[in-house]
Amino acid sequence: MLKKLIVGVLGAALVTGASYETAKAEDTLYVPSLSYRTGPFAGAGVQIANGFADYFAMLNARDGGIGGAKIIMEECETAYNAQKGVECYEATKGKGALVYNPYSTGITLQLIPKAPVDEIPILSMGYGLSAAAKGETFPWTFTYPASYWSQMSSILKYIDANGGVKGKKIGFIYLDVGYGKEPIPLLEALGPKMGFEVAYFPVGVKEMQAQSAQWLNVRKERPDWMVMWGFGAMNASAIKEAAKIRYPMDKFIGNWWAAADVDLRPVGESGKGYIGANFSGIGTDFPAVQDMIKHVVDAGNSKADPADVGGVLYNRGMFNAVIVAEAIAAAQNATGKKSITGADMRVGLETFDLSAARLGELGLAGFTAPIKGDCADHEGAGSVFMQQWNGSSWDQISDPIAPMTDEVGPLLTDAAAQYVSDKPEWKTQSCN
Amino acid sequence: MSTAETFITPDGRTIGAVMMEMKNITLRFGGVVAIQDISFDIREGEIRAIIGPNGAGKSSMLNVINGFYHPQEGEVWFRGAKRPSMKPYQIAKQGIARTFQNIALFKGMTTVENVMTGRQLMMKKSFLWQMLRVGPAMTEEVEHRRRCEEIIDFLEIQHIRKEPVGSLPYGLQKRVELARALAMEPKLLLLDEPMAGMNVEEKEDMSRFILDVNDQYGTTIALIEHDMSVVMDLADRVVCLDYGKMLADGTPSEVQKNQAVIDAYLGVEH
Amino acid sequence: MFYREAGQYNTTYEQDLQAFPIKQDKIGIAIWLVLAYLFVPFFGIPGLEYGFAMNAIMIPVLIFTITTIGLNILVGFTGQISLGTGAFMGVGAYACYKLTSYFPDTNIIILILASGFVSAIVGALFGLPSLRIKGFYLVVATLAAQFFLEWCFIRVGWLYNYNPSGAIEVPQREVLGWIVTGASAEPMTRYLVVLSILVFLAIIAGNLTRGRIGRSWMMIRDMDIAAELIGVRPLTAKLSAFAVSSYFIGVSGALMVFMWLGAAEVESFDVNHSFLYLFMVILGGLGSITGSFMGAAFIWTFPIILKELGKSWFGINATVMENVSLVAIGVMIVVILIAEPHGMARLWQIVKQKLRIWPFPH
Amino acid sequence: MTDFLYSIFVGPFADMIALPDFLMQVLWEGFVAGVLYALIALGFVLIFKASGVFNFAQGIMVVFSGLTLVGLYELGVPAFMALIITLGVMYVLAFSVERFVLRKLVNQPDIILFMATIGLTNILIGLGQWIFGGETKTMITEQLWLPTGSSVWEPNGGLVIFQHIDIAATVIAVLMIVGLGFFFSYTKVGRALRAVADDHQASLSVGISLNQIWVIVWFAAGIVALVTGIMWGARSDVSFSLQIIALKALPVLVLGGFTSIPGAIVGGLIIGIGEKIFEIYWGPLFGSGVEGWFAYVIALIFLLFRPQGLFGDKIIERV
Repeated sequence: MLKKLIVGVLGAALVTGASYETAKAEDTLYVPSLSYRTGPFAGAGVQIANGFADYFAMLNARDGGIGGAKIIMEECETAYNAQKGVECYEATKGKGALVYNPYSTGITLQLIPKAPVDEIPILSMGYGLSAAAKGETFPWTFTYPASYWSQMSSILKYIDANGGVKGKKIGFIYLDVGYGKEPIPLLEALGPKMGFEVAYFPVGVKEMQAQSAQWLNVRKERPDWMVMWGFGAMNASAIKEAAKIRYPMDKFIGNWWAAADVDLRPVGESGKGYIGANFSGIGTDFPAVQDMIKHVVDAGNSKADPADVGGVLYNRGMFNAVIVAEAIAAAQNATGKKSITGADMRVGLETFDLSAARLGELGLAGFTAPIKGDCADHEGAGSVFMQQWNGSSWDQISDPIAPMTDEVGPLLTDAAAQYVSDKPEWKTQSCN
Repeated sequence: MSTAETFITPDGRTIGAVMMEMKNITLRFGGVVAIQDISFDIREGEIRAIIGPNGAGKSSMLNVINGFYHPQEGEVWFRGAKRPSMKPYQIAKQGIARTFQNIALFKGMTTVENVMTGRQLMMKKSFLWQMLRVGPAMTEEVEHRRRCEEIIDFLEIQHIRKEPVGSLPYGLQKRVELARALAMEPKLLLLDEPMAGMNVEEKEDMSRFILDVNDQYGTTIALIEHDMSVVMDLADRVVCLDYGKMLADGTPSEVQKNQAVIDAYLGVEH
Repeated sequence: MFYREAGQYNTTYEQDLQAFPIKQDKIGIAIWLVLAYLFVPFFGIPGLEYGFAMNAIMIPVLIFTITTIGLNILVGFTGQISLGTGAFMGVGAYACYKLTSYFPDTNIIILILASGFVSAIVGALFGLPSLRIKGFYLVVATLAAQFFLEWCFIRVGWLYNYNPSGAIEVPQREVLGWIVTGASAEPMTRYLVVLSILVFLAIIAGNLTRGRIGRSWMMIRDMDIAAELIGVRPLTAKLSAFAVSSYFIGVSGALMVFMWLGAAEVESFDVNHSFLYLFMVILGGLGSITGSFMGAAFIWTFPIILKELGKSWFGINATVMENVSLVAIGVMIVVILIAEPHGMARLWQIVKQKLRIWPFPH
Repeated sequence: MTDFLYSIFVGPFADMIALPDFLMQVLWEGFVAGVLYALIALGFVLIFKASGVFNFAQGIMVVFSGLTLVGLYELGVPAFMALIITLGVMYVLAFSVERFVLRKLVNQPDIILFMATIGLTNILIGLGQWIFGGETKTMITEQLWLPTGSSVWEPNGGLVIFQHIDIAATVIAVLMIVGLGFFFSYTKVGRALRAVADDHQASLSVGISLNQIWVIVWFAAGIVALVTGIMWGARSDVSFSLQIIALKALPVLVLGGFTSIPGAIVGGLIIGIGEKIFEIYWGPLFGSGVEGWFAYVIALIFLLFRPQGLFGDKIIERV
């Protein structure tokens, strides 16, 4: 037993050492992917990870990488678990990681202080700490294309445009972890200003699939609108429970993590009318997605179920990869090097320009609102659009809705200031 | 029976004043009466036997004496004072130790550790010293270890000192249990069938140990035993129970002649 | 041949009462200490990248060893099973967080050690039911602690200073000019702090378990009724076990967040982690301090090794290996309970026993 | 202060009276949750009674059986065929557990057996995720001819909604409990099981193989798990997070006593209804989310006053 163990440890040590060497070969771009294909949120994690991986695989197959450098995308399984997150971070950062996309608010919070020390930027695309949108305070953290607060303000704008928000009661049902609690300060701040009332319905991770109490409370409180910050198995259960109490689906809005095909498929017909926020295009009609199908999926190099390609979260994973790729290209241009570092990547993330024309070149025309990297603004003030479930798939029902930058901006500034208030050693940057 | 300060047995042994007195003890479990209105006493320095057929309430009696069961009626007097309702560990503090019918050793520990458990009450050094295990704590530990080793020598179990007790043969386990009880330096030692399941040789050894303990340390002993010949040899006085009732109380020879006792043991129809 | 005690005589009880009475064991421990203090901080683990070796293996293993020793005191030494370990670590972590915000200038190591007392009090409080209930019933009581405390970590905003993200974030602190917490702290510094605390606590655990208090715990474990009749007060014995155990667990929780994770939310303290720590105790060996080291090291590194082996040798992806390691650990738990309930520590003893009589088989 | 007292002692009751239809709905939801808790607890009790094993894996057996059923269906196996195969899988599980775990651990302390079942839980989680993936799966409700949809009852202008699947779950639970009762009372094997529960030695002496009994009782618990898995899955999909909710069967057992089938049912209903009422009417006082621990804390308090449970026998300690 013991002998075997020793042999095993030594063996693994040798192997890890060996693989560490190979990753440092010439002209490659190493992009780690902290994915979760197991654990409580595996359903969503699988889709995101596949979209992310397939886009890079497509670039490698079609263009030979980015700017002549091959992309090495390595997945590390976190199971949405903070401890495993550290392990994955440590296992990959030494290999020349360019950027981290943790897909977990918990892991993002752990990495934010590490990013400036290790000089590897974090792109928490549409999750993580809202305050990180302030590029001057958080030089190493990016939340493109929008922070949770911006998203919530867009949703409020949508509500306002569909019958007014003044005098209404908004029910906020959320996963009771850092992620779900994130937009609460914005609701508290905007509620009195815009004249709406908020009722909170927290759902513990353990009770994700037993929400009958929360929905009984919804029935008692009778909110005019329901907004959901849910994830994983919570979403389908919530929509089912809403249907049970006969809550009108077209008054029920999920955020961009609560509006995926995988969330609604189990609900099917009874979820008809449910609205979701989104910032990335859906479907396989985009030429870029077609290329992915051609070069990766059909070639048998994808882990994705062909039926999932083009789904909301698959495309979101792909969009994440697009931003990373664009930032890499921008960094390559800026430095003139093929193989870049994390610090170069940070510059790339502040300088890339995903204009409408560029989106067209990439084969993603109309996929999302144009985004431009910026030094001060790390969220890109991206817009979200609304989509509605028709019983079997999503239909876009609104144009991109810009966030209430005027309202959100000062709050973000305050929050950023608060974050660093007890950290005298925190390094900021000044733009211009 | 005399209530005098001292008492001389027919064997010519002098035993002291009343140490413990049970007055009209009644113990019930739900509707079942385990002990019914029993009174007897135990004197300083004597070997007192409790006999009776199975289910007579002997073990229950011991459990009352060391406070594991609380009788519904009756009083227990110890050294001239009525004993209030106490927890077993408080009674242990008063100097009452016992062994068990079904061996109750600490199976995960070695012999010497088991014996050391008997010293628990005498070890006083505080948590802090225990943490550091130097100075006074170590001195204390060594001192008690020395006493335990004496008892281990006395009971001739040196060779199994560091064995886990779970793997020892039955006879030795009984002996370790006795050693543990002795380590408590009890004033009153309760032995629940100390010789059950032993062969003649082991019984002789055990009898010798019991007499030696009584002799050398002056420990008062109350024991439950089935083997009448052993009881006759060891005991100064005997009390006999049957179905929770008292049948007889007196010297071994008196009890042996008692008709009720004979009936109970021979199983006469009631 | 090398491991032989022949010729070594203990002539005093003091000698016999040492933690490692046999000379070879003393040398062994000295080698481990030299490795841990003089080799690992500078070279990490040979063949592994330094940062990975420290942050992903050495530091967590040392921290979980403290957890495991703590849980072992309760489960292995006192026989009281607990599934609330995760939450008690959380108590230590949140307590330390609050202490750092109230006493920003106090030495952080003192605060970490002090936060253990908070978790000791909470632990003793939830240990109270153990005075009346036993075995499986106690499992329910500890689960009550687990879920209630998890709820507190989410719902009581005061605990995380009303941080909007609901997480506790570790501030940067220096001790004697060295940065020991926060992202800028060198792995070597954090490693040495954790190692020293572990050594200190392991010595205390060893001392306690070999003395009067340890015996009272084991008495309760082996036969609680007899223990009481011999004079052990169940209240003192059980509650002291809960308190000491929770102290260790609380300190390890504070260390986990401050020396390793850097930030944490309730997920890091959930019930699944409680199972993990219980596995460390079982595999390492119930009632063994040495086993606690082995159990923590094994359970933590096994999935990492497996993942690496799967990827490099067989080309199996991490997802499958994650599940394989779940199954494998489950199987090992069952096998070790069947074959040797005293775990890897006992196996190690058997190996030593074999060495003692080697090369003669009997 | 008076406000606080009011909100504890008066407010909630006023709320109940003000909206009687809503109260009805809360009670019904609690009742259905209670039925499901009771079903899981039933699985525990079956195994505990016959083998003295506290089977921590009962919760994961619920998930695993549901997952196998749906997983097989997704692989193209017809629904009822999948059901039969799943039963087979549960039998294999029962057989393996007896053969490779229980048989080797006889005479070990209870706590060791308990830990072994925690190990078993890990194995089942790993296997389940490995074979069928970790995603949430939708129960094949219609394919198993279970009802969907709901009925509405409108007493005096109020609204109480009854999901048909909940009604079906209740009916099936009752049928299963009656079935088990019949099995224990009137079949040879069932009587043998009861004999084992009463006295292991005695049953051995009348020539019943303990090993067989264990396989049967684990299989029975497996069937109970499968039924629970189907019902629970139909209500809220099948995923591994159900396993943690399934732990609520433990406080149910504490309330009902580990060896009593009626205890499991009554305990389940008390916990199910109690926690719903508490969460809805008193929860807001504590900031809600109290459902996660209410059951455990109730069990804890209950333990302090009546450690043997509602229906258990008083424990007499012996030396």
